[in-house]
Amino acid sequence: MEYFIELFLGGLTRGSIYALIALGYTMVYGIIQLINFAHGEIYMIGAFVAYIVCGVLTIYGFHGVSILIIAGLLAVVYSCAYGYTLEKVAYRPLRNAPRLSPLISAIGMSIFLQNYVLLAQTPDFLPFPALIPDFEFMEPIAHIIGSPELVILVTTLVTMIMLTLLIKYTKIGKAMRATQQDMSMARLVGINVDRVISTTFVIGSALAAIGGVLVASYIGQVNFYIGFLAGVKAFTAAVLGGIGSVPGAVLGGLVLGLTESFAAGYISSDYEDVFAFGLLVLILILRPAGILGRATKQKV
Amino acid sequence: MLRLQNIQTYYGNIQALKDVTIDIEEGEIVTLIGANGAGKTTTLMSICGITPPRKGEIAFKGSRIHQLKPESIVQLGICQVPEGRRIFPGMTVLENLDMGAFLRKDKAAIKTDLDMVFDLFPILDQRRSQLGGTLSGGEQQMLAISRALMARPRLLLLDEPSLGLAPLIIQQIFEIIKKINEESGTTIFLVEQNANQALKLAHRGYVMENGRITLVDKASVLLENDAVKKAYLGL
Amino acid sequence: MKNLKQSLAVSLWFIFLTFPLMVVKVNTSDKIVQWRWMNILWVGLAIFLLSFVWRHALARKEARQMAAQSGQDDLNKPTRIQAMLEDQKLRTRAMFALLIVALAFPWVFDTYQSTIMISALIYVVLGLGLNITVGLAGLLDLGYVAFFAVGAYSYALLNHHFGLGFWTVLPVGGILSCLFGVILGFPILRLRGDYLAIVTLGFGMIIKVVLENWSDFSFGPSGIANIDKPSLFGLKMDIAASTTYIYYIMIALVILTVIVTGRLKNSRIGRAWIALREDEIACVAMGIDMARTKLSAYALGAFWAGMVGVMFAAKTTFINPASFTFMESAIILSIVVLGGMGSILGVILGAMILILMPEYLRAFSEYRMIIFGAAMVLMMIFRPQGIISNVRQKYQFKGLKEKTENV
Amino acid sequence: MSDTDKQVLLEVKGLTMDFGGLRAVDSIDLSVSEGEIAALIGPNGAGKTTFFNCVTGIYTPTAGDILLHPKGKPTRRVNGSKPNKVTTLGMARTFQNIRLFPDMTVLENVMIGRHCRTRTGLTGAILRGAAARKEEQEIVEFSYCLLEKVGLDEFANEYSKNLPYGAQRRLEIARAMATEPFLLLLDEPAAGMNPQETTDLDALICRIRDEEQIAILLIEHDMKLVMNISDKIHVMEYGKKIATGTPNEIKDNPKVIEAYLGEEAEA
Amino acid sequence: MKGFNLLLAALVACVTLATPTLAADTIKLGVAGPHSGDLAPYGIPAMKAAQLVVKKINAKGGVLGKQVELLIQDDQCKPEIATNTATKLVTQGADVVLGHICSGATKAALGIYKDAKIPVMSPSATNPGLTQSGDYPNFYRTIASDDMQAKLAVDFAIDKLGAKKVAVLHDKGDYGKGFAEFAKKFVDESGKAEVVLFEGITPGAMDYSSIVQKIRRVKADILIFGGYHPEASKLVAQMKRKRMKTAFLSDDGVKDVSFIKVAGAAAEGAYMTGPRDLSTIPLNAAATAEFKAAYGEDPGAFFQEGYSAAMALLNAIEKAGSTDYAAVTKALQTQYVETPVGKIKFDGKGDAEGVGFSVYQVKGGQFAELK
Repeated sequence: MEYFIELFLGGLTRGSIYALIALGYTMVYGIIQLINFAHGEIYMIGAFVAYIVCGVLTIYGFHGVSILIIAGLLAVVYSCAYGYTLEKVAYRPLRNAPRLSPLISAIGMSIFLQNYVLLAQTPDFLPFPALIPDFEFMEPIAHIIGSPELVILVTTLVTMIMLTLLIKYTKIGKAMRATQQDMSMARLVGINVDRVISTTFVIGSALAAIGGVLVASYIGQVNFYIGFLAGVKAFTAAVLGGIGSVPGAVLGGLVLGLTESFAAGYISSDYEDVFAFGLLVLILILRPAGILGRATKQKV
Repeated sequence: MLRLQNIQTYYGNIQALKDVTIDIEEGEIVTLIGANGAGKTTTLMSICGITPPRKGEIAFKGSRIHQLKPESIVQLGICQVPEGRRIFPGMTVLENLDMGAFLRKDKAAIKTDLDMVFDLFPILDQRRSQLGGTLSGGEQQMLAISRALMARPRLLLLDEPSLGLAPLIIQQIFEIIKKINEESGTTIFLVEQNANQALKLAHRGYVMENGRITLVDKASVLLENDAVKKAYLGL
Repeated sequence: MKNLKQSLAVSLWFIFLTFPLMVVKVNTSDKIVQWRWMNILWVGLAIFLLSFVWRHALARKEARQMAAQSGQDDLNKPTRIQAMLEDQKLRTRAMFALLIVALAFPWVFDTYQSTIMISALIYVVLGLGLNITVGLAGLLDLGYVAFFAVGAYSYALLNHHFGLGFWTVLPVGGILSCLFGVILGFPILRLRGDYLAIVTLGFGMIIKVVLENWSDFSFGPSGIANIDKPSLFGLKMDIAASTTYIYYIMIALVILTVIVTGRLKNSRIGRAWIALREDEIACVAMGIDMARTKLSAYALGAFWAGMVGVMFAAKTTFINPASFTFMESAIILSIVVLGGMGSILGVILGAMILILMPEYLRAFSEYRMIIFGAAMVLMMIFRPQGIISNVRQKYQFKGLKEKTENV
Repeated sequence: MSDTDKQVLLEVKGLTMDFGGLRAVDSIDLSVSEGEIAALIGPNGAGKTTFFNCVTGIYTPTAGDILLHPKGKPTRRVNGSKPNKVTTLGMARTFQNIRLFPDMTVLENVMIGRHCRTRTGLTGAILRGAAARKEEQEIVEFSYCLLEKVGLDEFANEYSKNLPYGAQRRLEIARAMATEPFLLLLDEPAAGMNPQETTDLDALICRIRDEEQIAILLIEHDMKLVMNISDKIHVMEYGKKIATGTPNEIKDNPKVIEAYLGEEAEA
Repeated sequence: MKGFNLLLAALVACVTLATPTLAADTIKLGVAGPHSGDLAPYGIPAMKAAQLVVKKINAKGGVLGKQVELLIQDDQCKPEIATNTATKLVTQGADVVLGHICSGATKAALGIYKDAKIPVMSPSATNPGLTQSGDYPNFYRTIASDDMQAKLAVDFAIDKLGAKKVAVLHDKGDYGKGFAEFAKKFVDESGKAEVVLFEGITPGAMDYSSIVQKIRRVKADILIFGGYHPEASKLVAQMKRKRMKTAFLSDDGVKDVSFIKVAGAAAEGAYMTGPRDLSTIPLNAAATAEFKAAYGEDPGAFFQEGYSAAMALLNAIEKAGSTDYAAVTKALQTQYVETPVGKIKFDGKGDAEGVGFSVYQVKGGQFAELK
């Protein structure tokens, strides 16, 4: 039973990170039907910026929590800036292009950003400082769930709640929902759709950066390539949950994380990815629009 | 108040509007009638900046607006209730109304307007927190009109408010349109297929055929005009 | 002046954007921070200049689009190259000359050049194969490399276990790949474009994971070595001879692919693929069986990957799962898209450029991938139809001719 | 023209289609006979296109029967059949929002219509044997003939997206005819056409009926066209059929006038 | 037609540009390995080592009175590119080749060198089959093979640490899985311990918490991991998080300063096998100093091995008196040479005699050799 709980919590931790990244995919897709392939790279850039900030601050003698806060904030700021620029440069000129064009552009951007970080920094793995302190009160159950996992779960939960509130109650959140549901009607009530799209990229990027910083400080390393696999998995999660649906992304992330965890724990980690993608295919066969996705009927 | 002068609008390389000229005076109800596919909806979309005209000029209160973005046009006080209602299906009635007031900052006045709208359509008050997509057709139409009213429009554009509604409800909607015009002095430009109803309501009417304006006159005159019947039924 | 200001703002923004990554480099273990201030200058300068070019290019693109919409300029007006291609006489001559160059190549240049050319030709066939699935039928496949792997492993395994020769396995590899195409095609028939993308991507990854883990079957990550090179009546050949031999086989394979895909493109089936890509609903309403058409597109696309996979295994004589990554799929897809979706000549050019350019630009090897990524983005923005856009076959009629002459 | 001496080709009984809670088509009975031009009219949103989509297999209807009676072949019930099946059986259609294949030439668009009447497979296409070449030649000729019939032969090698609007509509008709249907469903064929084009279309539709022996069911808003060519008119409102009859009967039917001009049509 | 001529001219120009210029009479030392891409850190040190050696030898008058010319080729560790690289080196007339770095790329390339009768010496390809299979008579290496490493690791785990239950993990890669499979085989053969877990982990995965839990569940005394340092540091960090006492033992791919840097405190106490400590060998110290003088940083992975291989190859040519394949082969197998990895010569299969492994432990942030 304890083993089950351990796996469950492990899967939950992993799944919540997937969910954070998946939200970026799903929100962008919901509005402009684009798979933002470079989203994983935004996550990586978030982690990298945090690493650099931490490094500089540590060397110049700052300590503890202040580093965590500054690094986290700057990571979010920069990820947002990158997300914003990405949309402006690579996607906006393609707003009315055939569907495949922005996707190829996104794949190109993903390759570009990876290599940009590689060239500007290093191909090596870099040690990411453990920003999250070990809490005293967690010590008795540290073998089941450690402080970082707890922080990840709590942070994700808080982020999700904040995101939900933002989408539900703020002006921009409502504008995002309206744009998603009916873009030209949204323009008719006076919503600046371009701005909404930019905002969506920025919010998605912020979530990815939070995920990036959490993961990097949890596993203690960063590298220019970490975005790729995380991005693919998160995208899988988004599709699994029903791309375009915000609760779907969260659910998809958790389902994927738990599946991987249990599959590795009870069967074998040899085929971890096979289980992940097998589950995806299975669900898509049963529900072609994902778990919470709505099947859209094409107008004839 | 609003003046369309010789506008020509294209979809791709198909010309949908050919030299359309329309004048609307402040406080009026003007209707644009015509058979399906005549170009009525395109006219409204051209006014709102969704499909800007390639040639011609649109002026609102003397200033040109045909090069503005849709959101700026809304800001000027031109609001549209598009064909088919276009309610945001995943948002509640209240949220839909909120979206109507998207550009407004005066919270207190929004609150009063909300009450005004609920006064106008008590049924919406009862359905406040229901999702827009689950409303009936008539309720959706009421919501769509209310949503546009929430922007405190100077000019309200209505595209086929009677579409797909039962006669009794059409009656009700048209009465309310009249009431809006009379009580708040909102200018109304009504695009309709249901010619008799529309002409009875409006002060003046335009008849459109194949992307051109073929008749302009007082509504009461048009109501008696056989040409209108011909435009519809090919009699 | 306005432009100047705008460019200045853009370059300042990019300086801010690239600051942490381009300027700061920390070494946490030795506690050293390296400030590379010069980079600010470079970034600022480069972006400042680029923003002018960017704006100019965007404006030009927009102007052309507007002109095309109002009917003043035909966007589909054939470019000079395209007009040249349509000249029948010129085309035959060009093809003949090209063939001679291709055939003479190994005698003029050294073995290394031939090897490189073989690699490029392999990608030509891969591109042409994927062109069927993506370019013609419009089914986005991000895991195409899986079919390539199927072909390569069929030869490697059949050769290793049963000593089967290259020529025997060449069709077998193609057919096995085809089968995989159908097996993959079935569950995803109902899926829309984007879902298709992720499922095919997943399929590509699954194949790699299986090859890595199922050691009893695939020899795992250590791969299979000493695969026989193609034989020629049992002759023993040295490196140069066998490279030349493989080169000629590849040329033949490319010609075969070009002929077959060219014929398919303008056949009943090819038309059905294109119709499916253009409008799925109209396509089925015209009596075309969607499932069958989609499956045939998958299977045929996979077929070429399988064939050329066999070739690949025979050429390298060693394969392991590391050769079949997502990156390969992305490169093949880029070949198709950059070359021009649906256009055979475009895909050939695309493959040549994408594969040969990095080989000959060794000096830029570090920057190869970043240029590659940027090129993909720029190409999509400024020339989405690819280097050579697809041109449909024209038919001649006696009646038509008379009429047009009268006009 | 009485219905008794003509064979019924399409018979629809009690067709109903629900979308969520909305009943878009409500127990419609309708039949089209050999040699008939029938029109389906009604105000916007009455459910006409939905009716077409149900009949041609794009939607699966909630209830009712759709029966096809091809000449000399057994009757087929086609509820929920795939669209390609329906077309193969001999009922082809056009679309309200033109759905051509924009990046194919005009001729090729028509050639697509031949797909279900030809057999060349992969091997045939690759080897281009005598049989395949012959069939291909036949496809080209047949398609070209059709283009001549609709007056588009001079555009044969143009991309279909470059055609003017009216020509695109005619091309859609030619494409549908290439499937050799016995019944052609036209969804607003005159929409967006100018008066001259509409007159030409008028003649074209009659020609199709008379020369090709194809029955026609059309949805149309242009009343002049409808009144001119239809043998029988069916009127729909709110998903229900409110009237059936000859153009003259329909013209004077108060229910129809009310549906179109609004309730109190005393004018 | 003009356009076509242009096209043709461009094509020809393109190709001629790339054709190598024929060099003067020199001894040509080919160097192949990953010099770009994510595996470049494993290839560049050996390349730099070759450059240093050649510079030194050329300064002293070269080999057999001829200058040594370097032919450097990037193979990105990919088999298909490695074959191209090998062909290029062969056509450029390389006399001997230092490379390749990855076992897979090496295997793919060796056939080409074999046919061209060129001796190849790798500083890093540790796959046992390369020498033991007998398929590649022209192959040599200055590093010991994986099975030796695995044997040493397993013996250490069982005899020194007294492990009874062994968990074996690998990264599904060529190198890691090879090492892990040998380790499993040797544990099974020893009869003193059992393998309780044998699995592959996905490199680059977000975390390894499930597999770490699994190790705890099977109550393994020791975890033997085959793979590279990024995954190893994740594993040790997560094991520490879970407050596990399971010992960690890994291979040469983990014995990299990056492991200590990245894993930090979690690395403390971890064991790994690696080439014997070379710091006492004067030549090694000299080579390292040379590198530091030239590049201002510590040399990376396989620098010593690369340096040694370059020395061994050039020494063999000198001793053989020509670049003739048979003579060089003979020289390699009979003549000892002093190198940074010790005094070595090569056995009939191509493995270096005198190169061995030791077990190290991370102590106080340093690798300490356990005697």
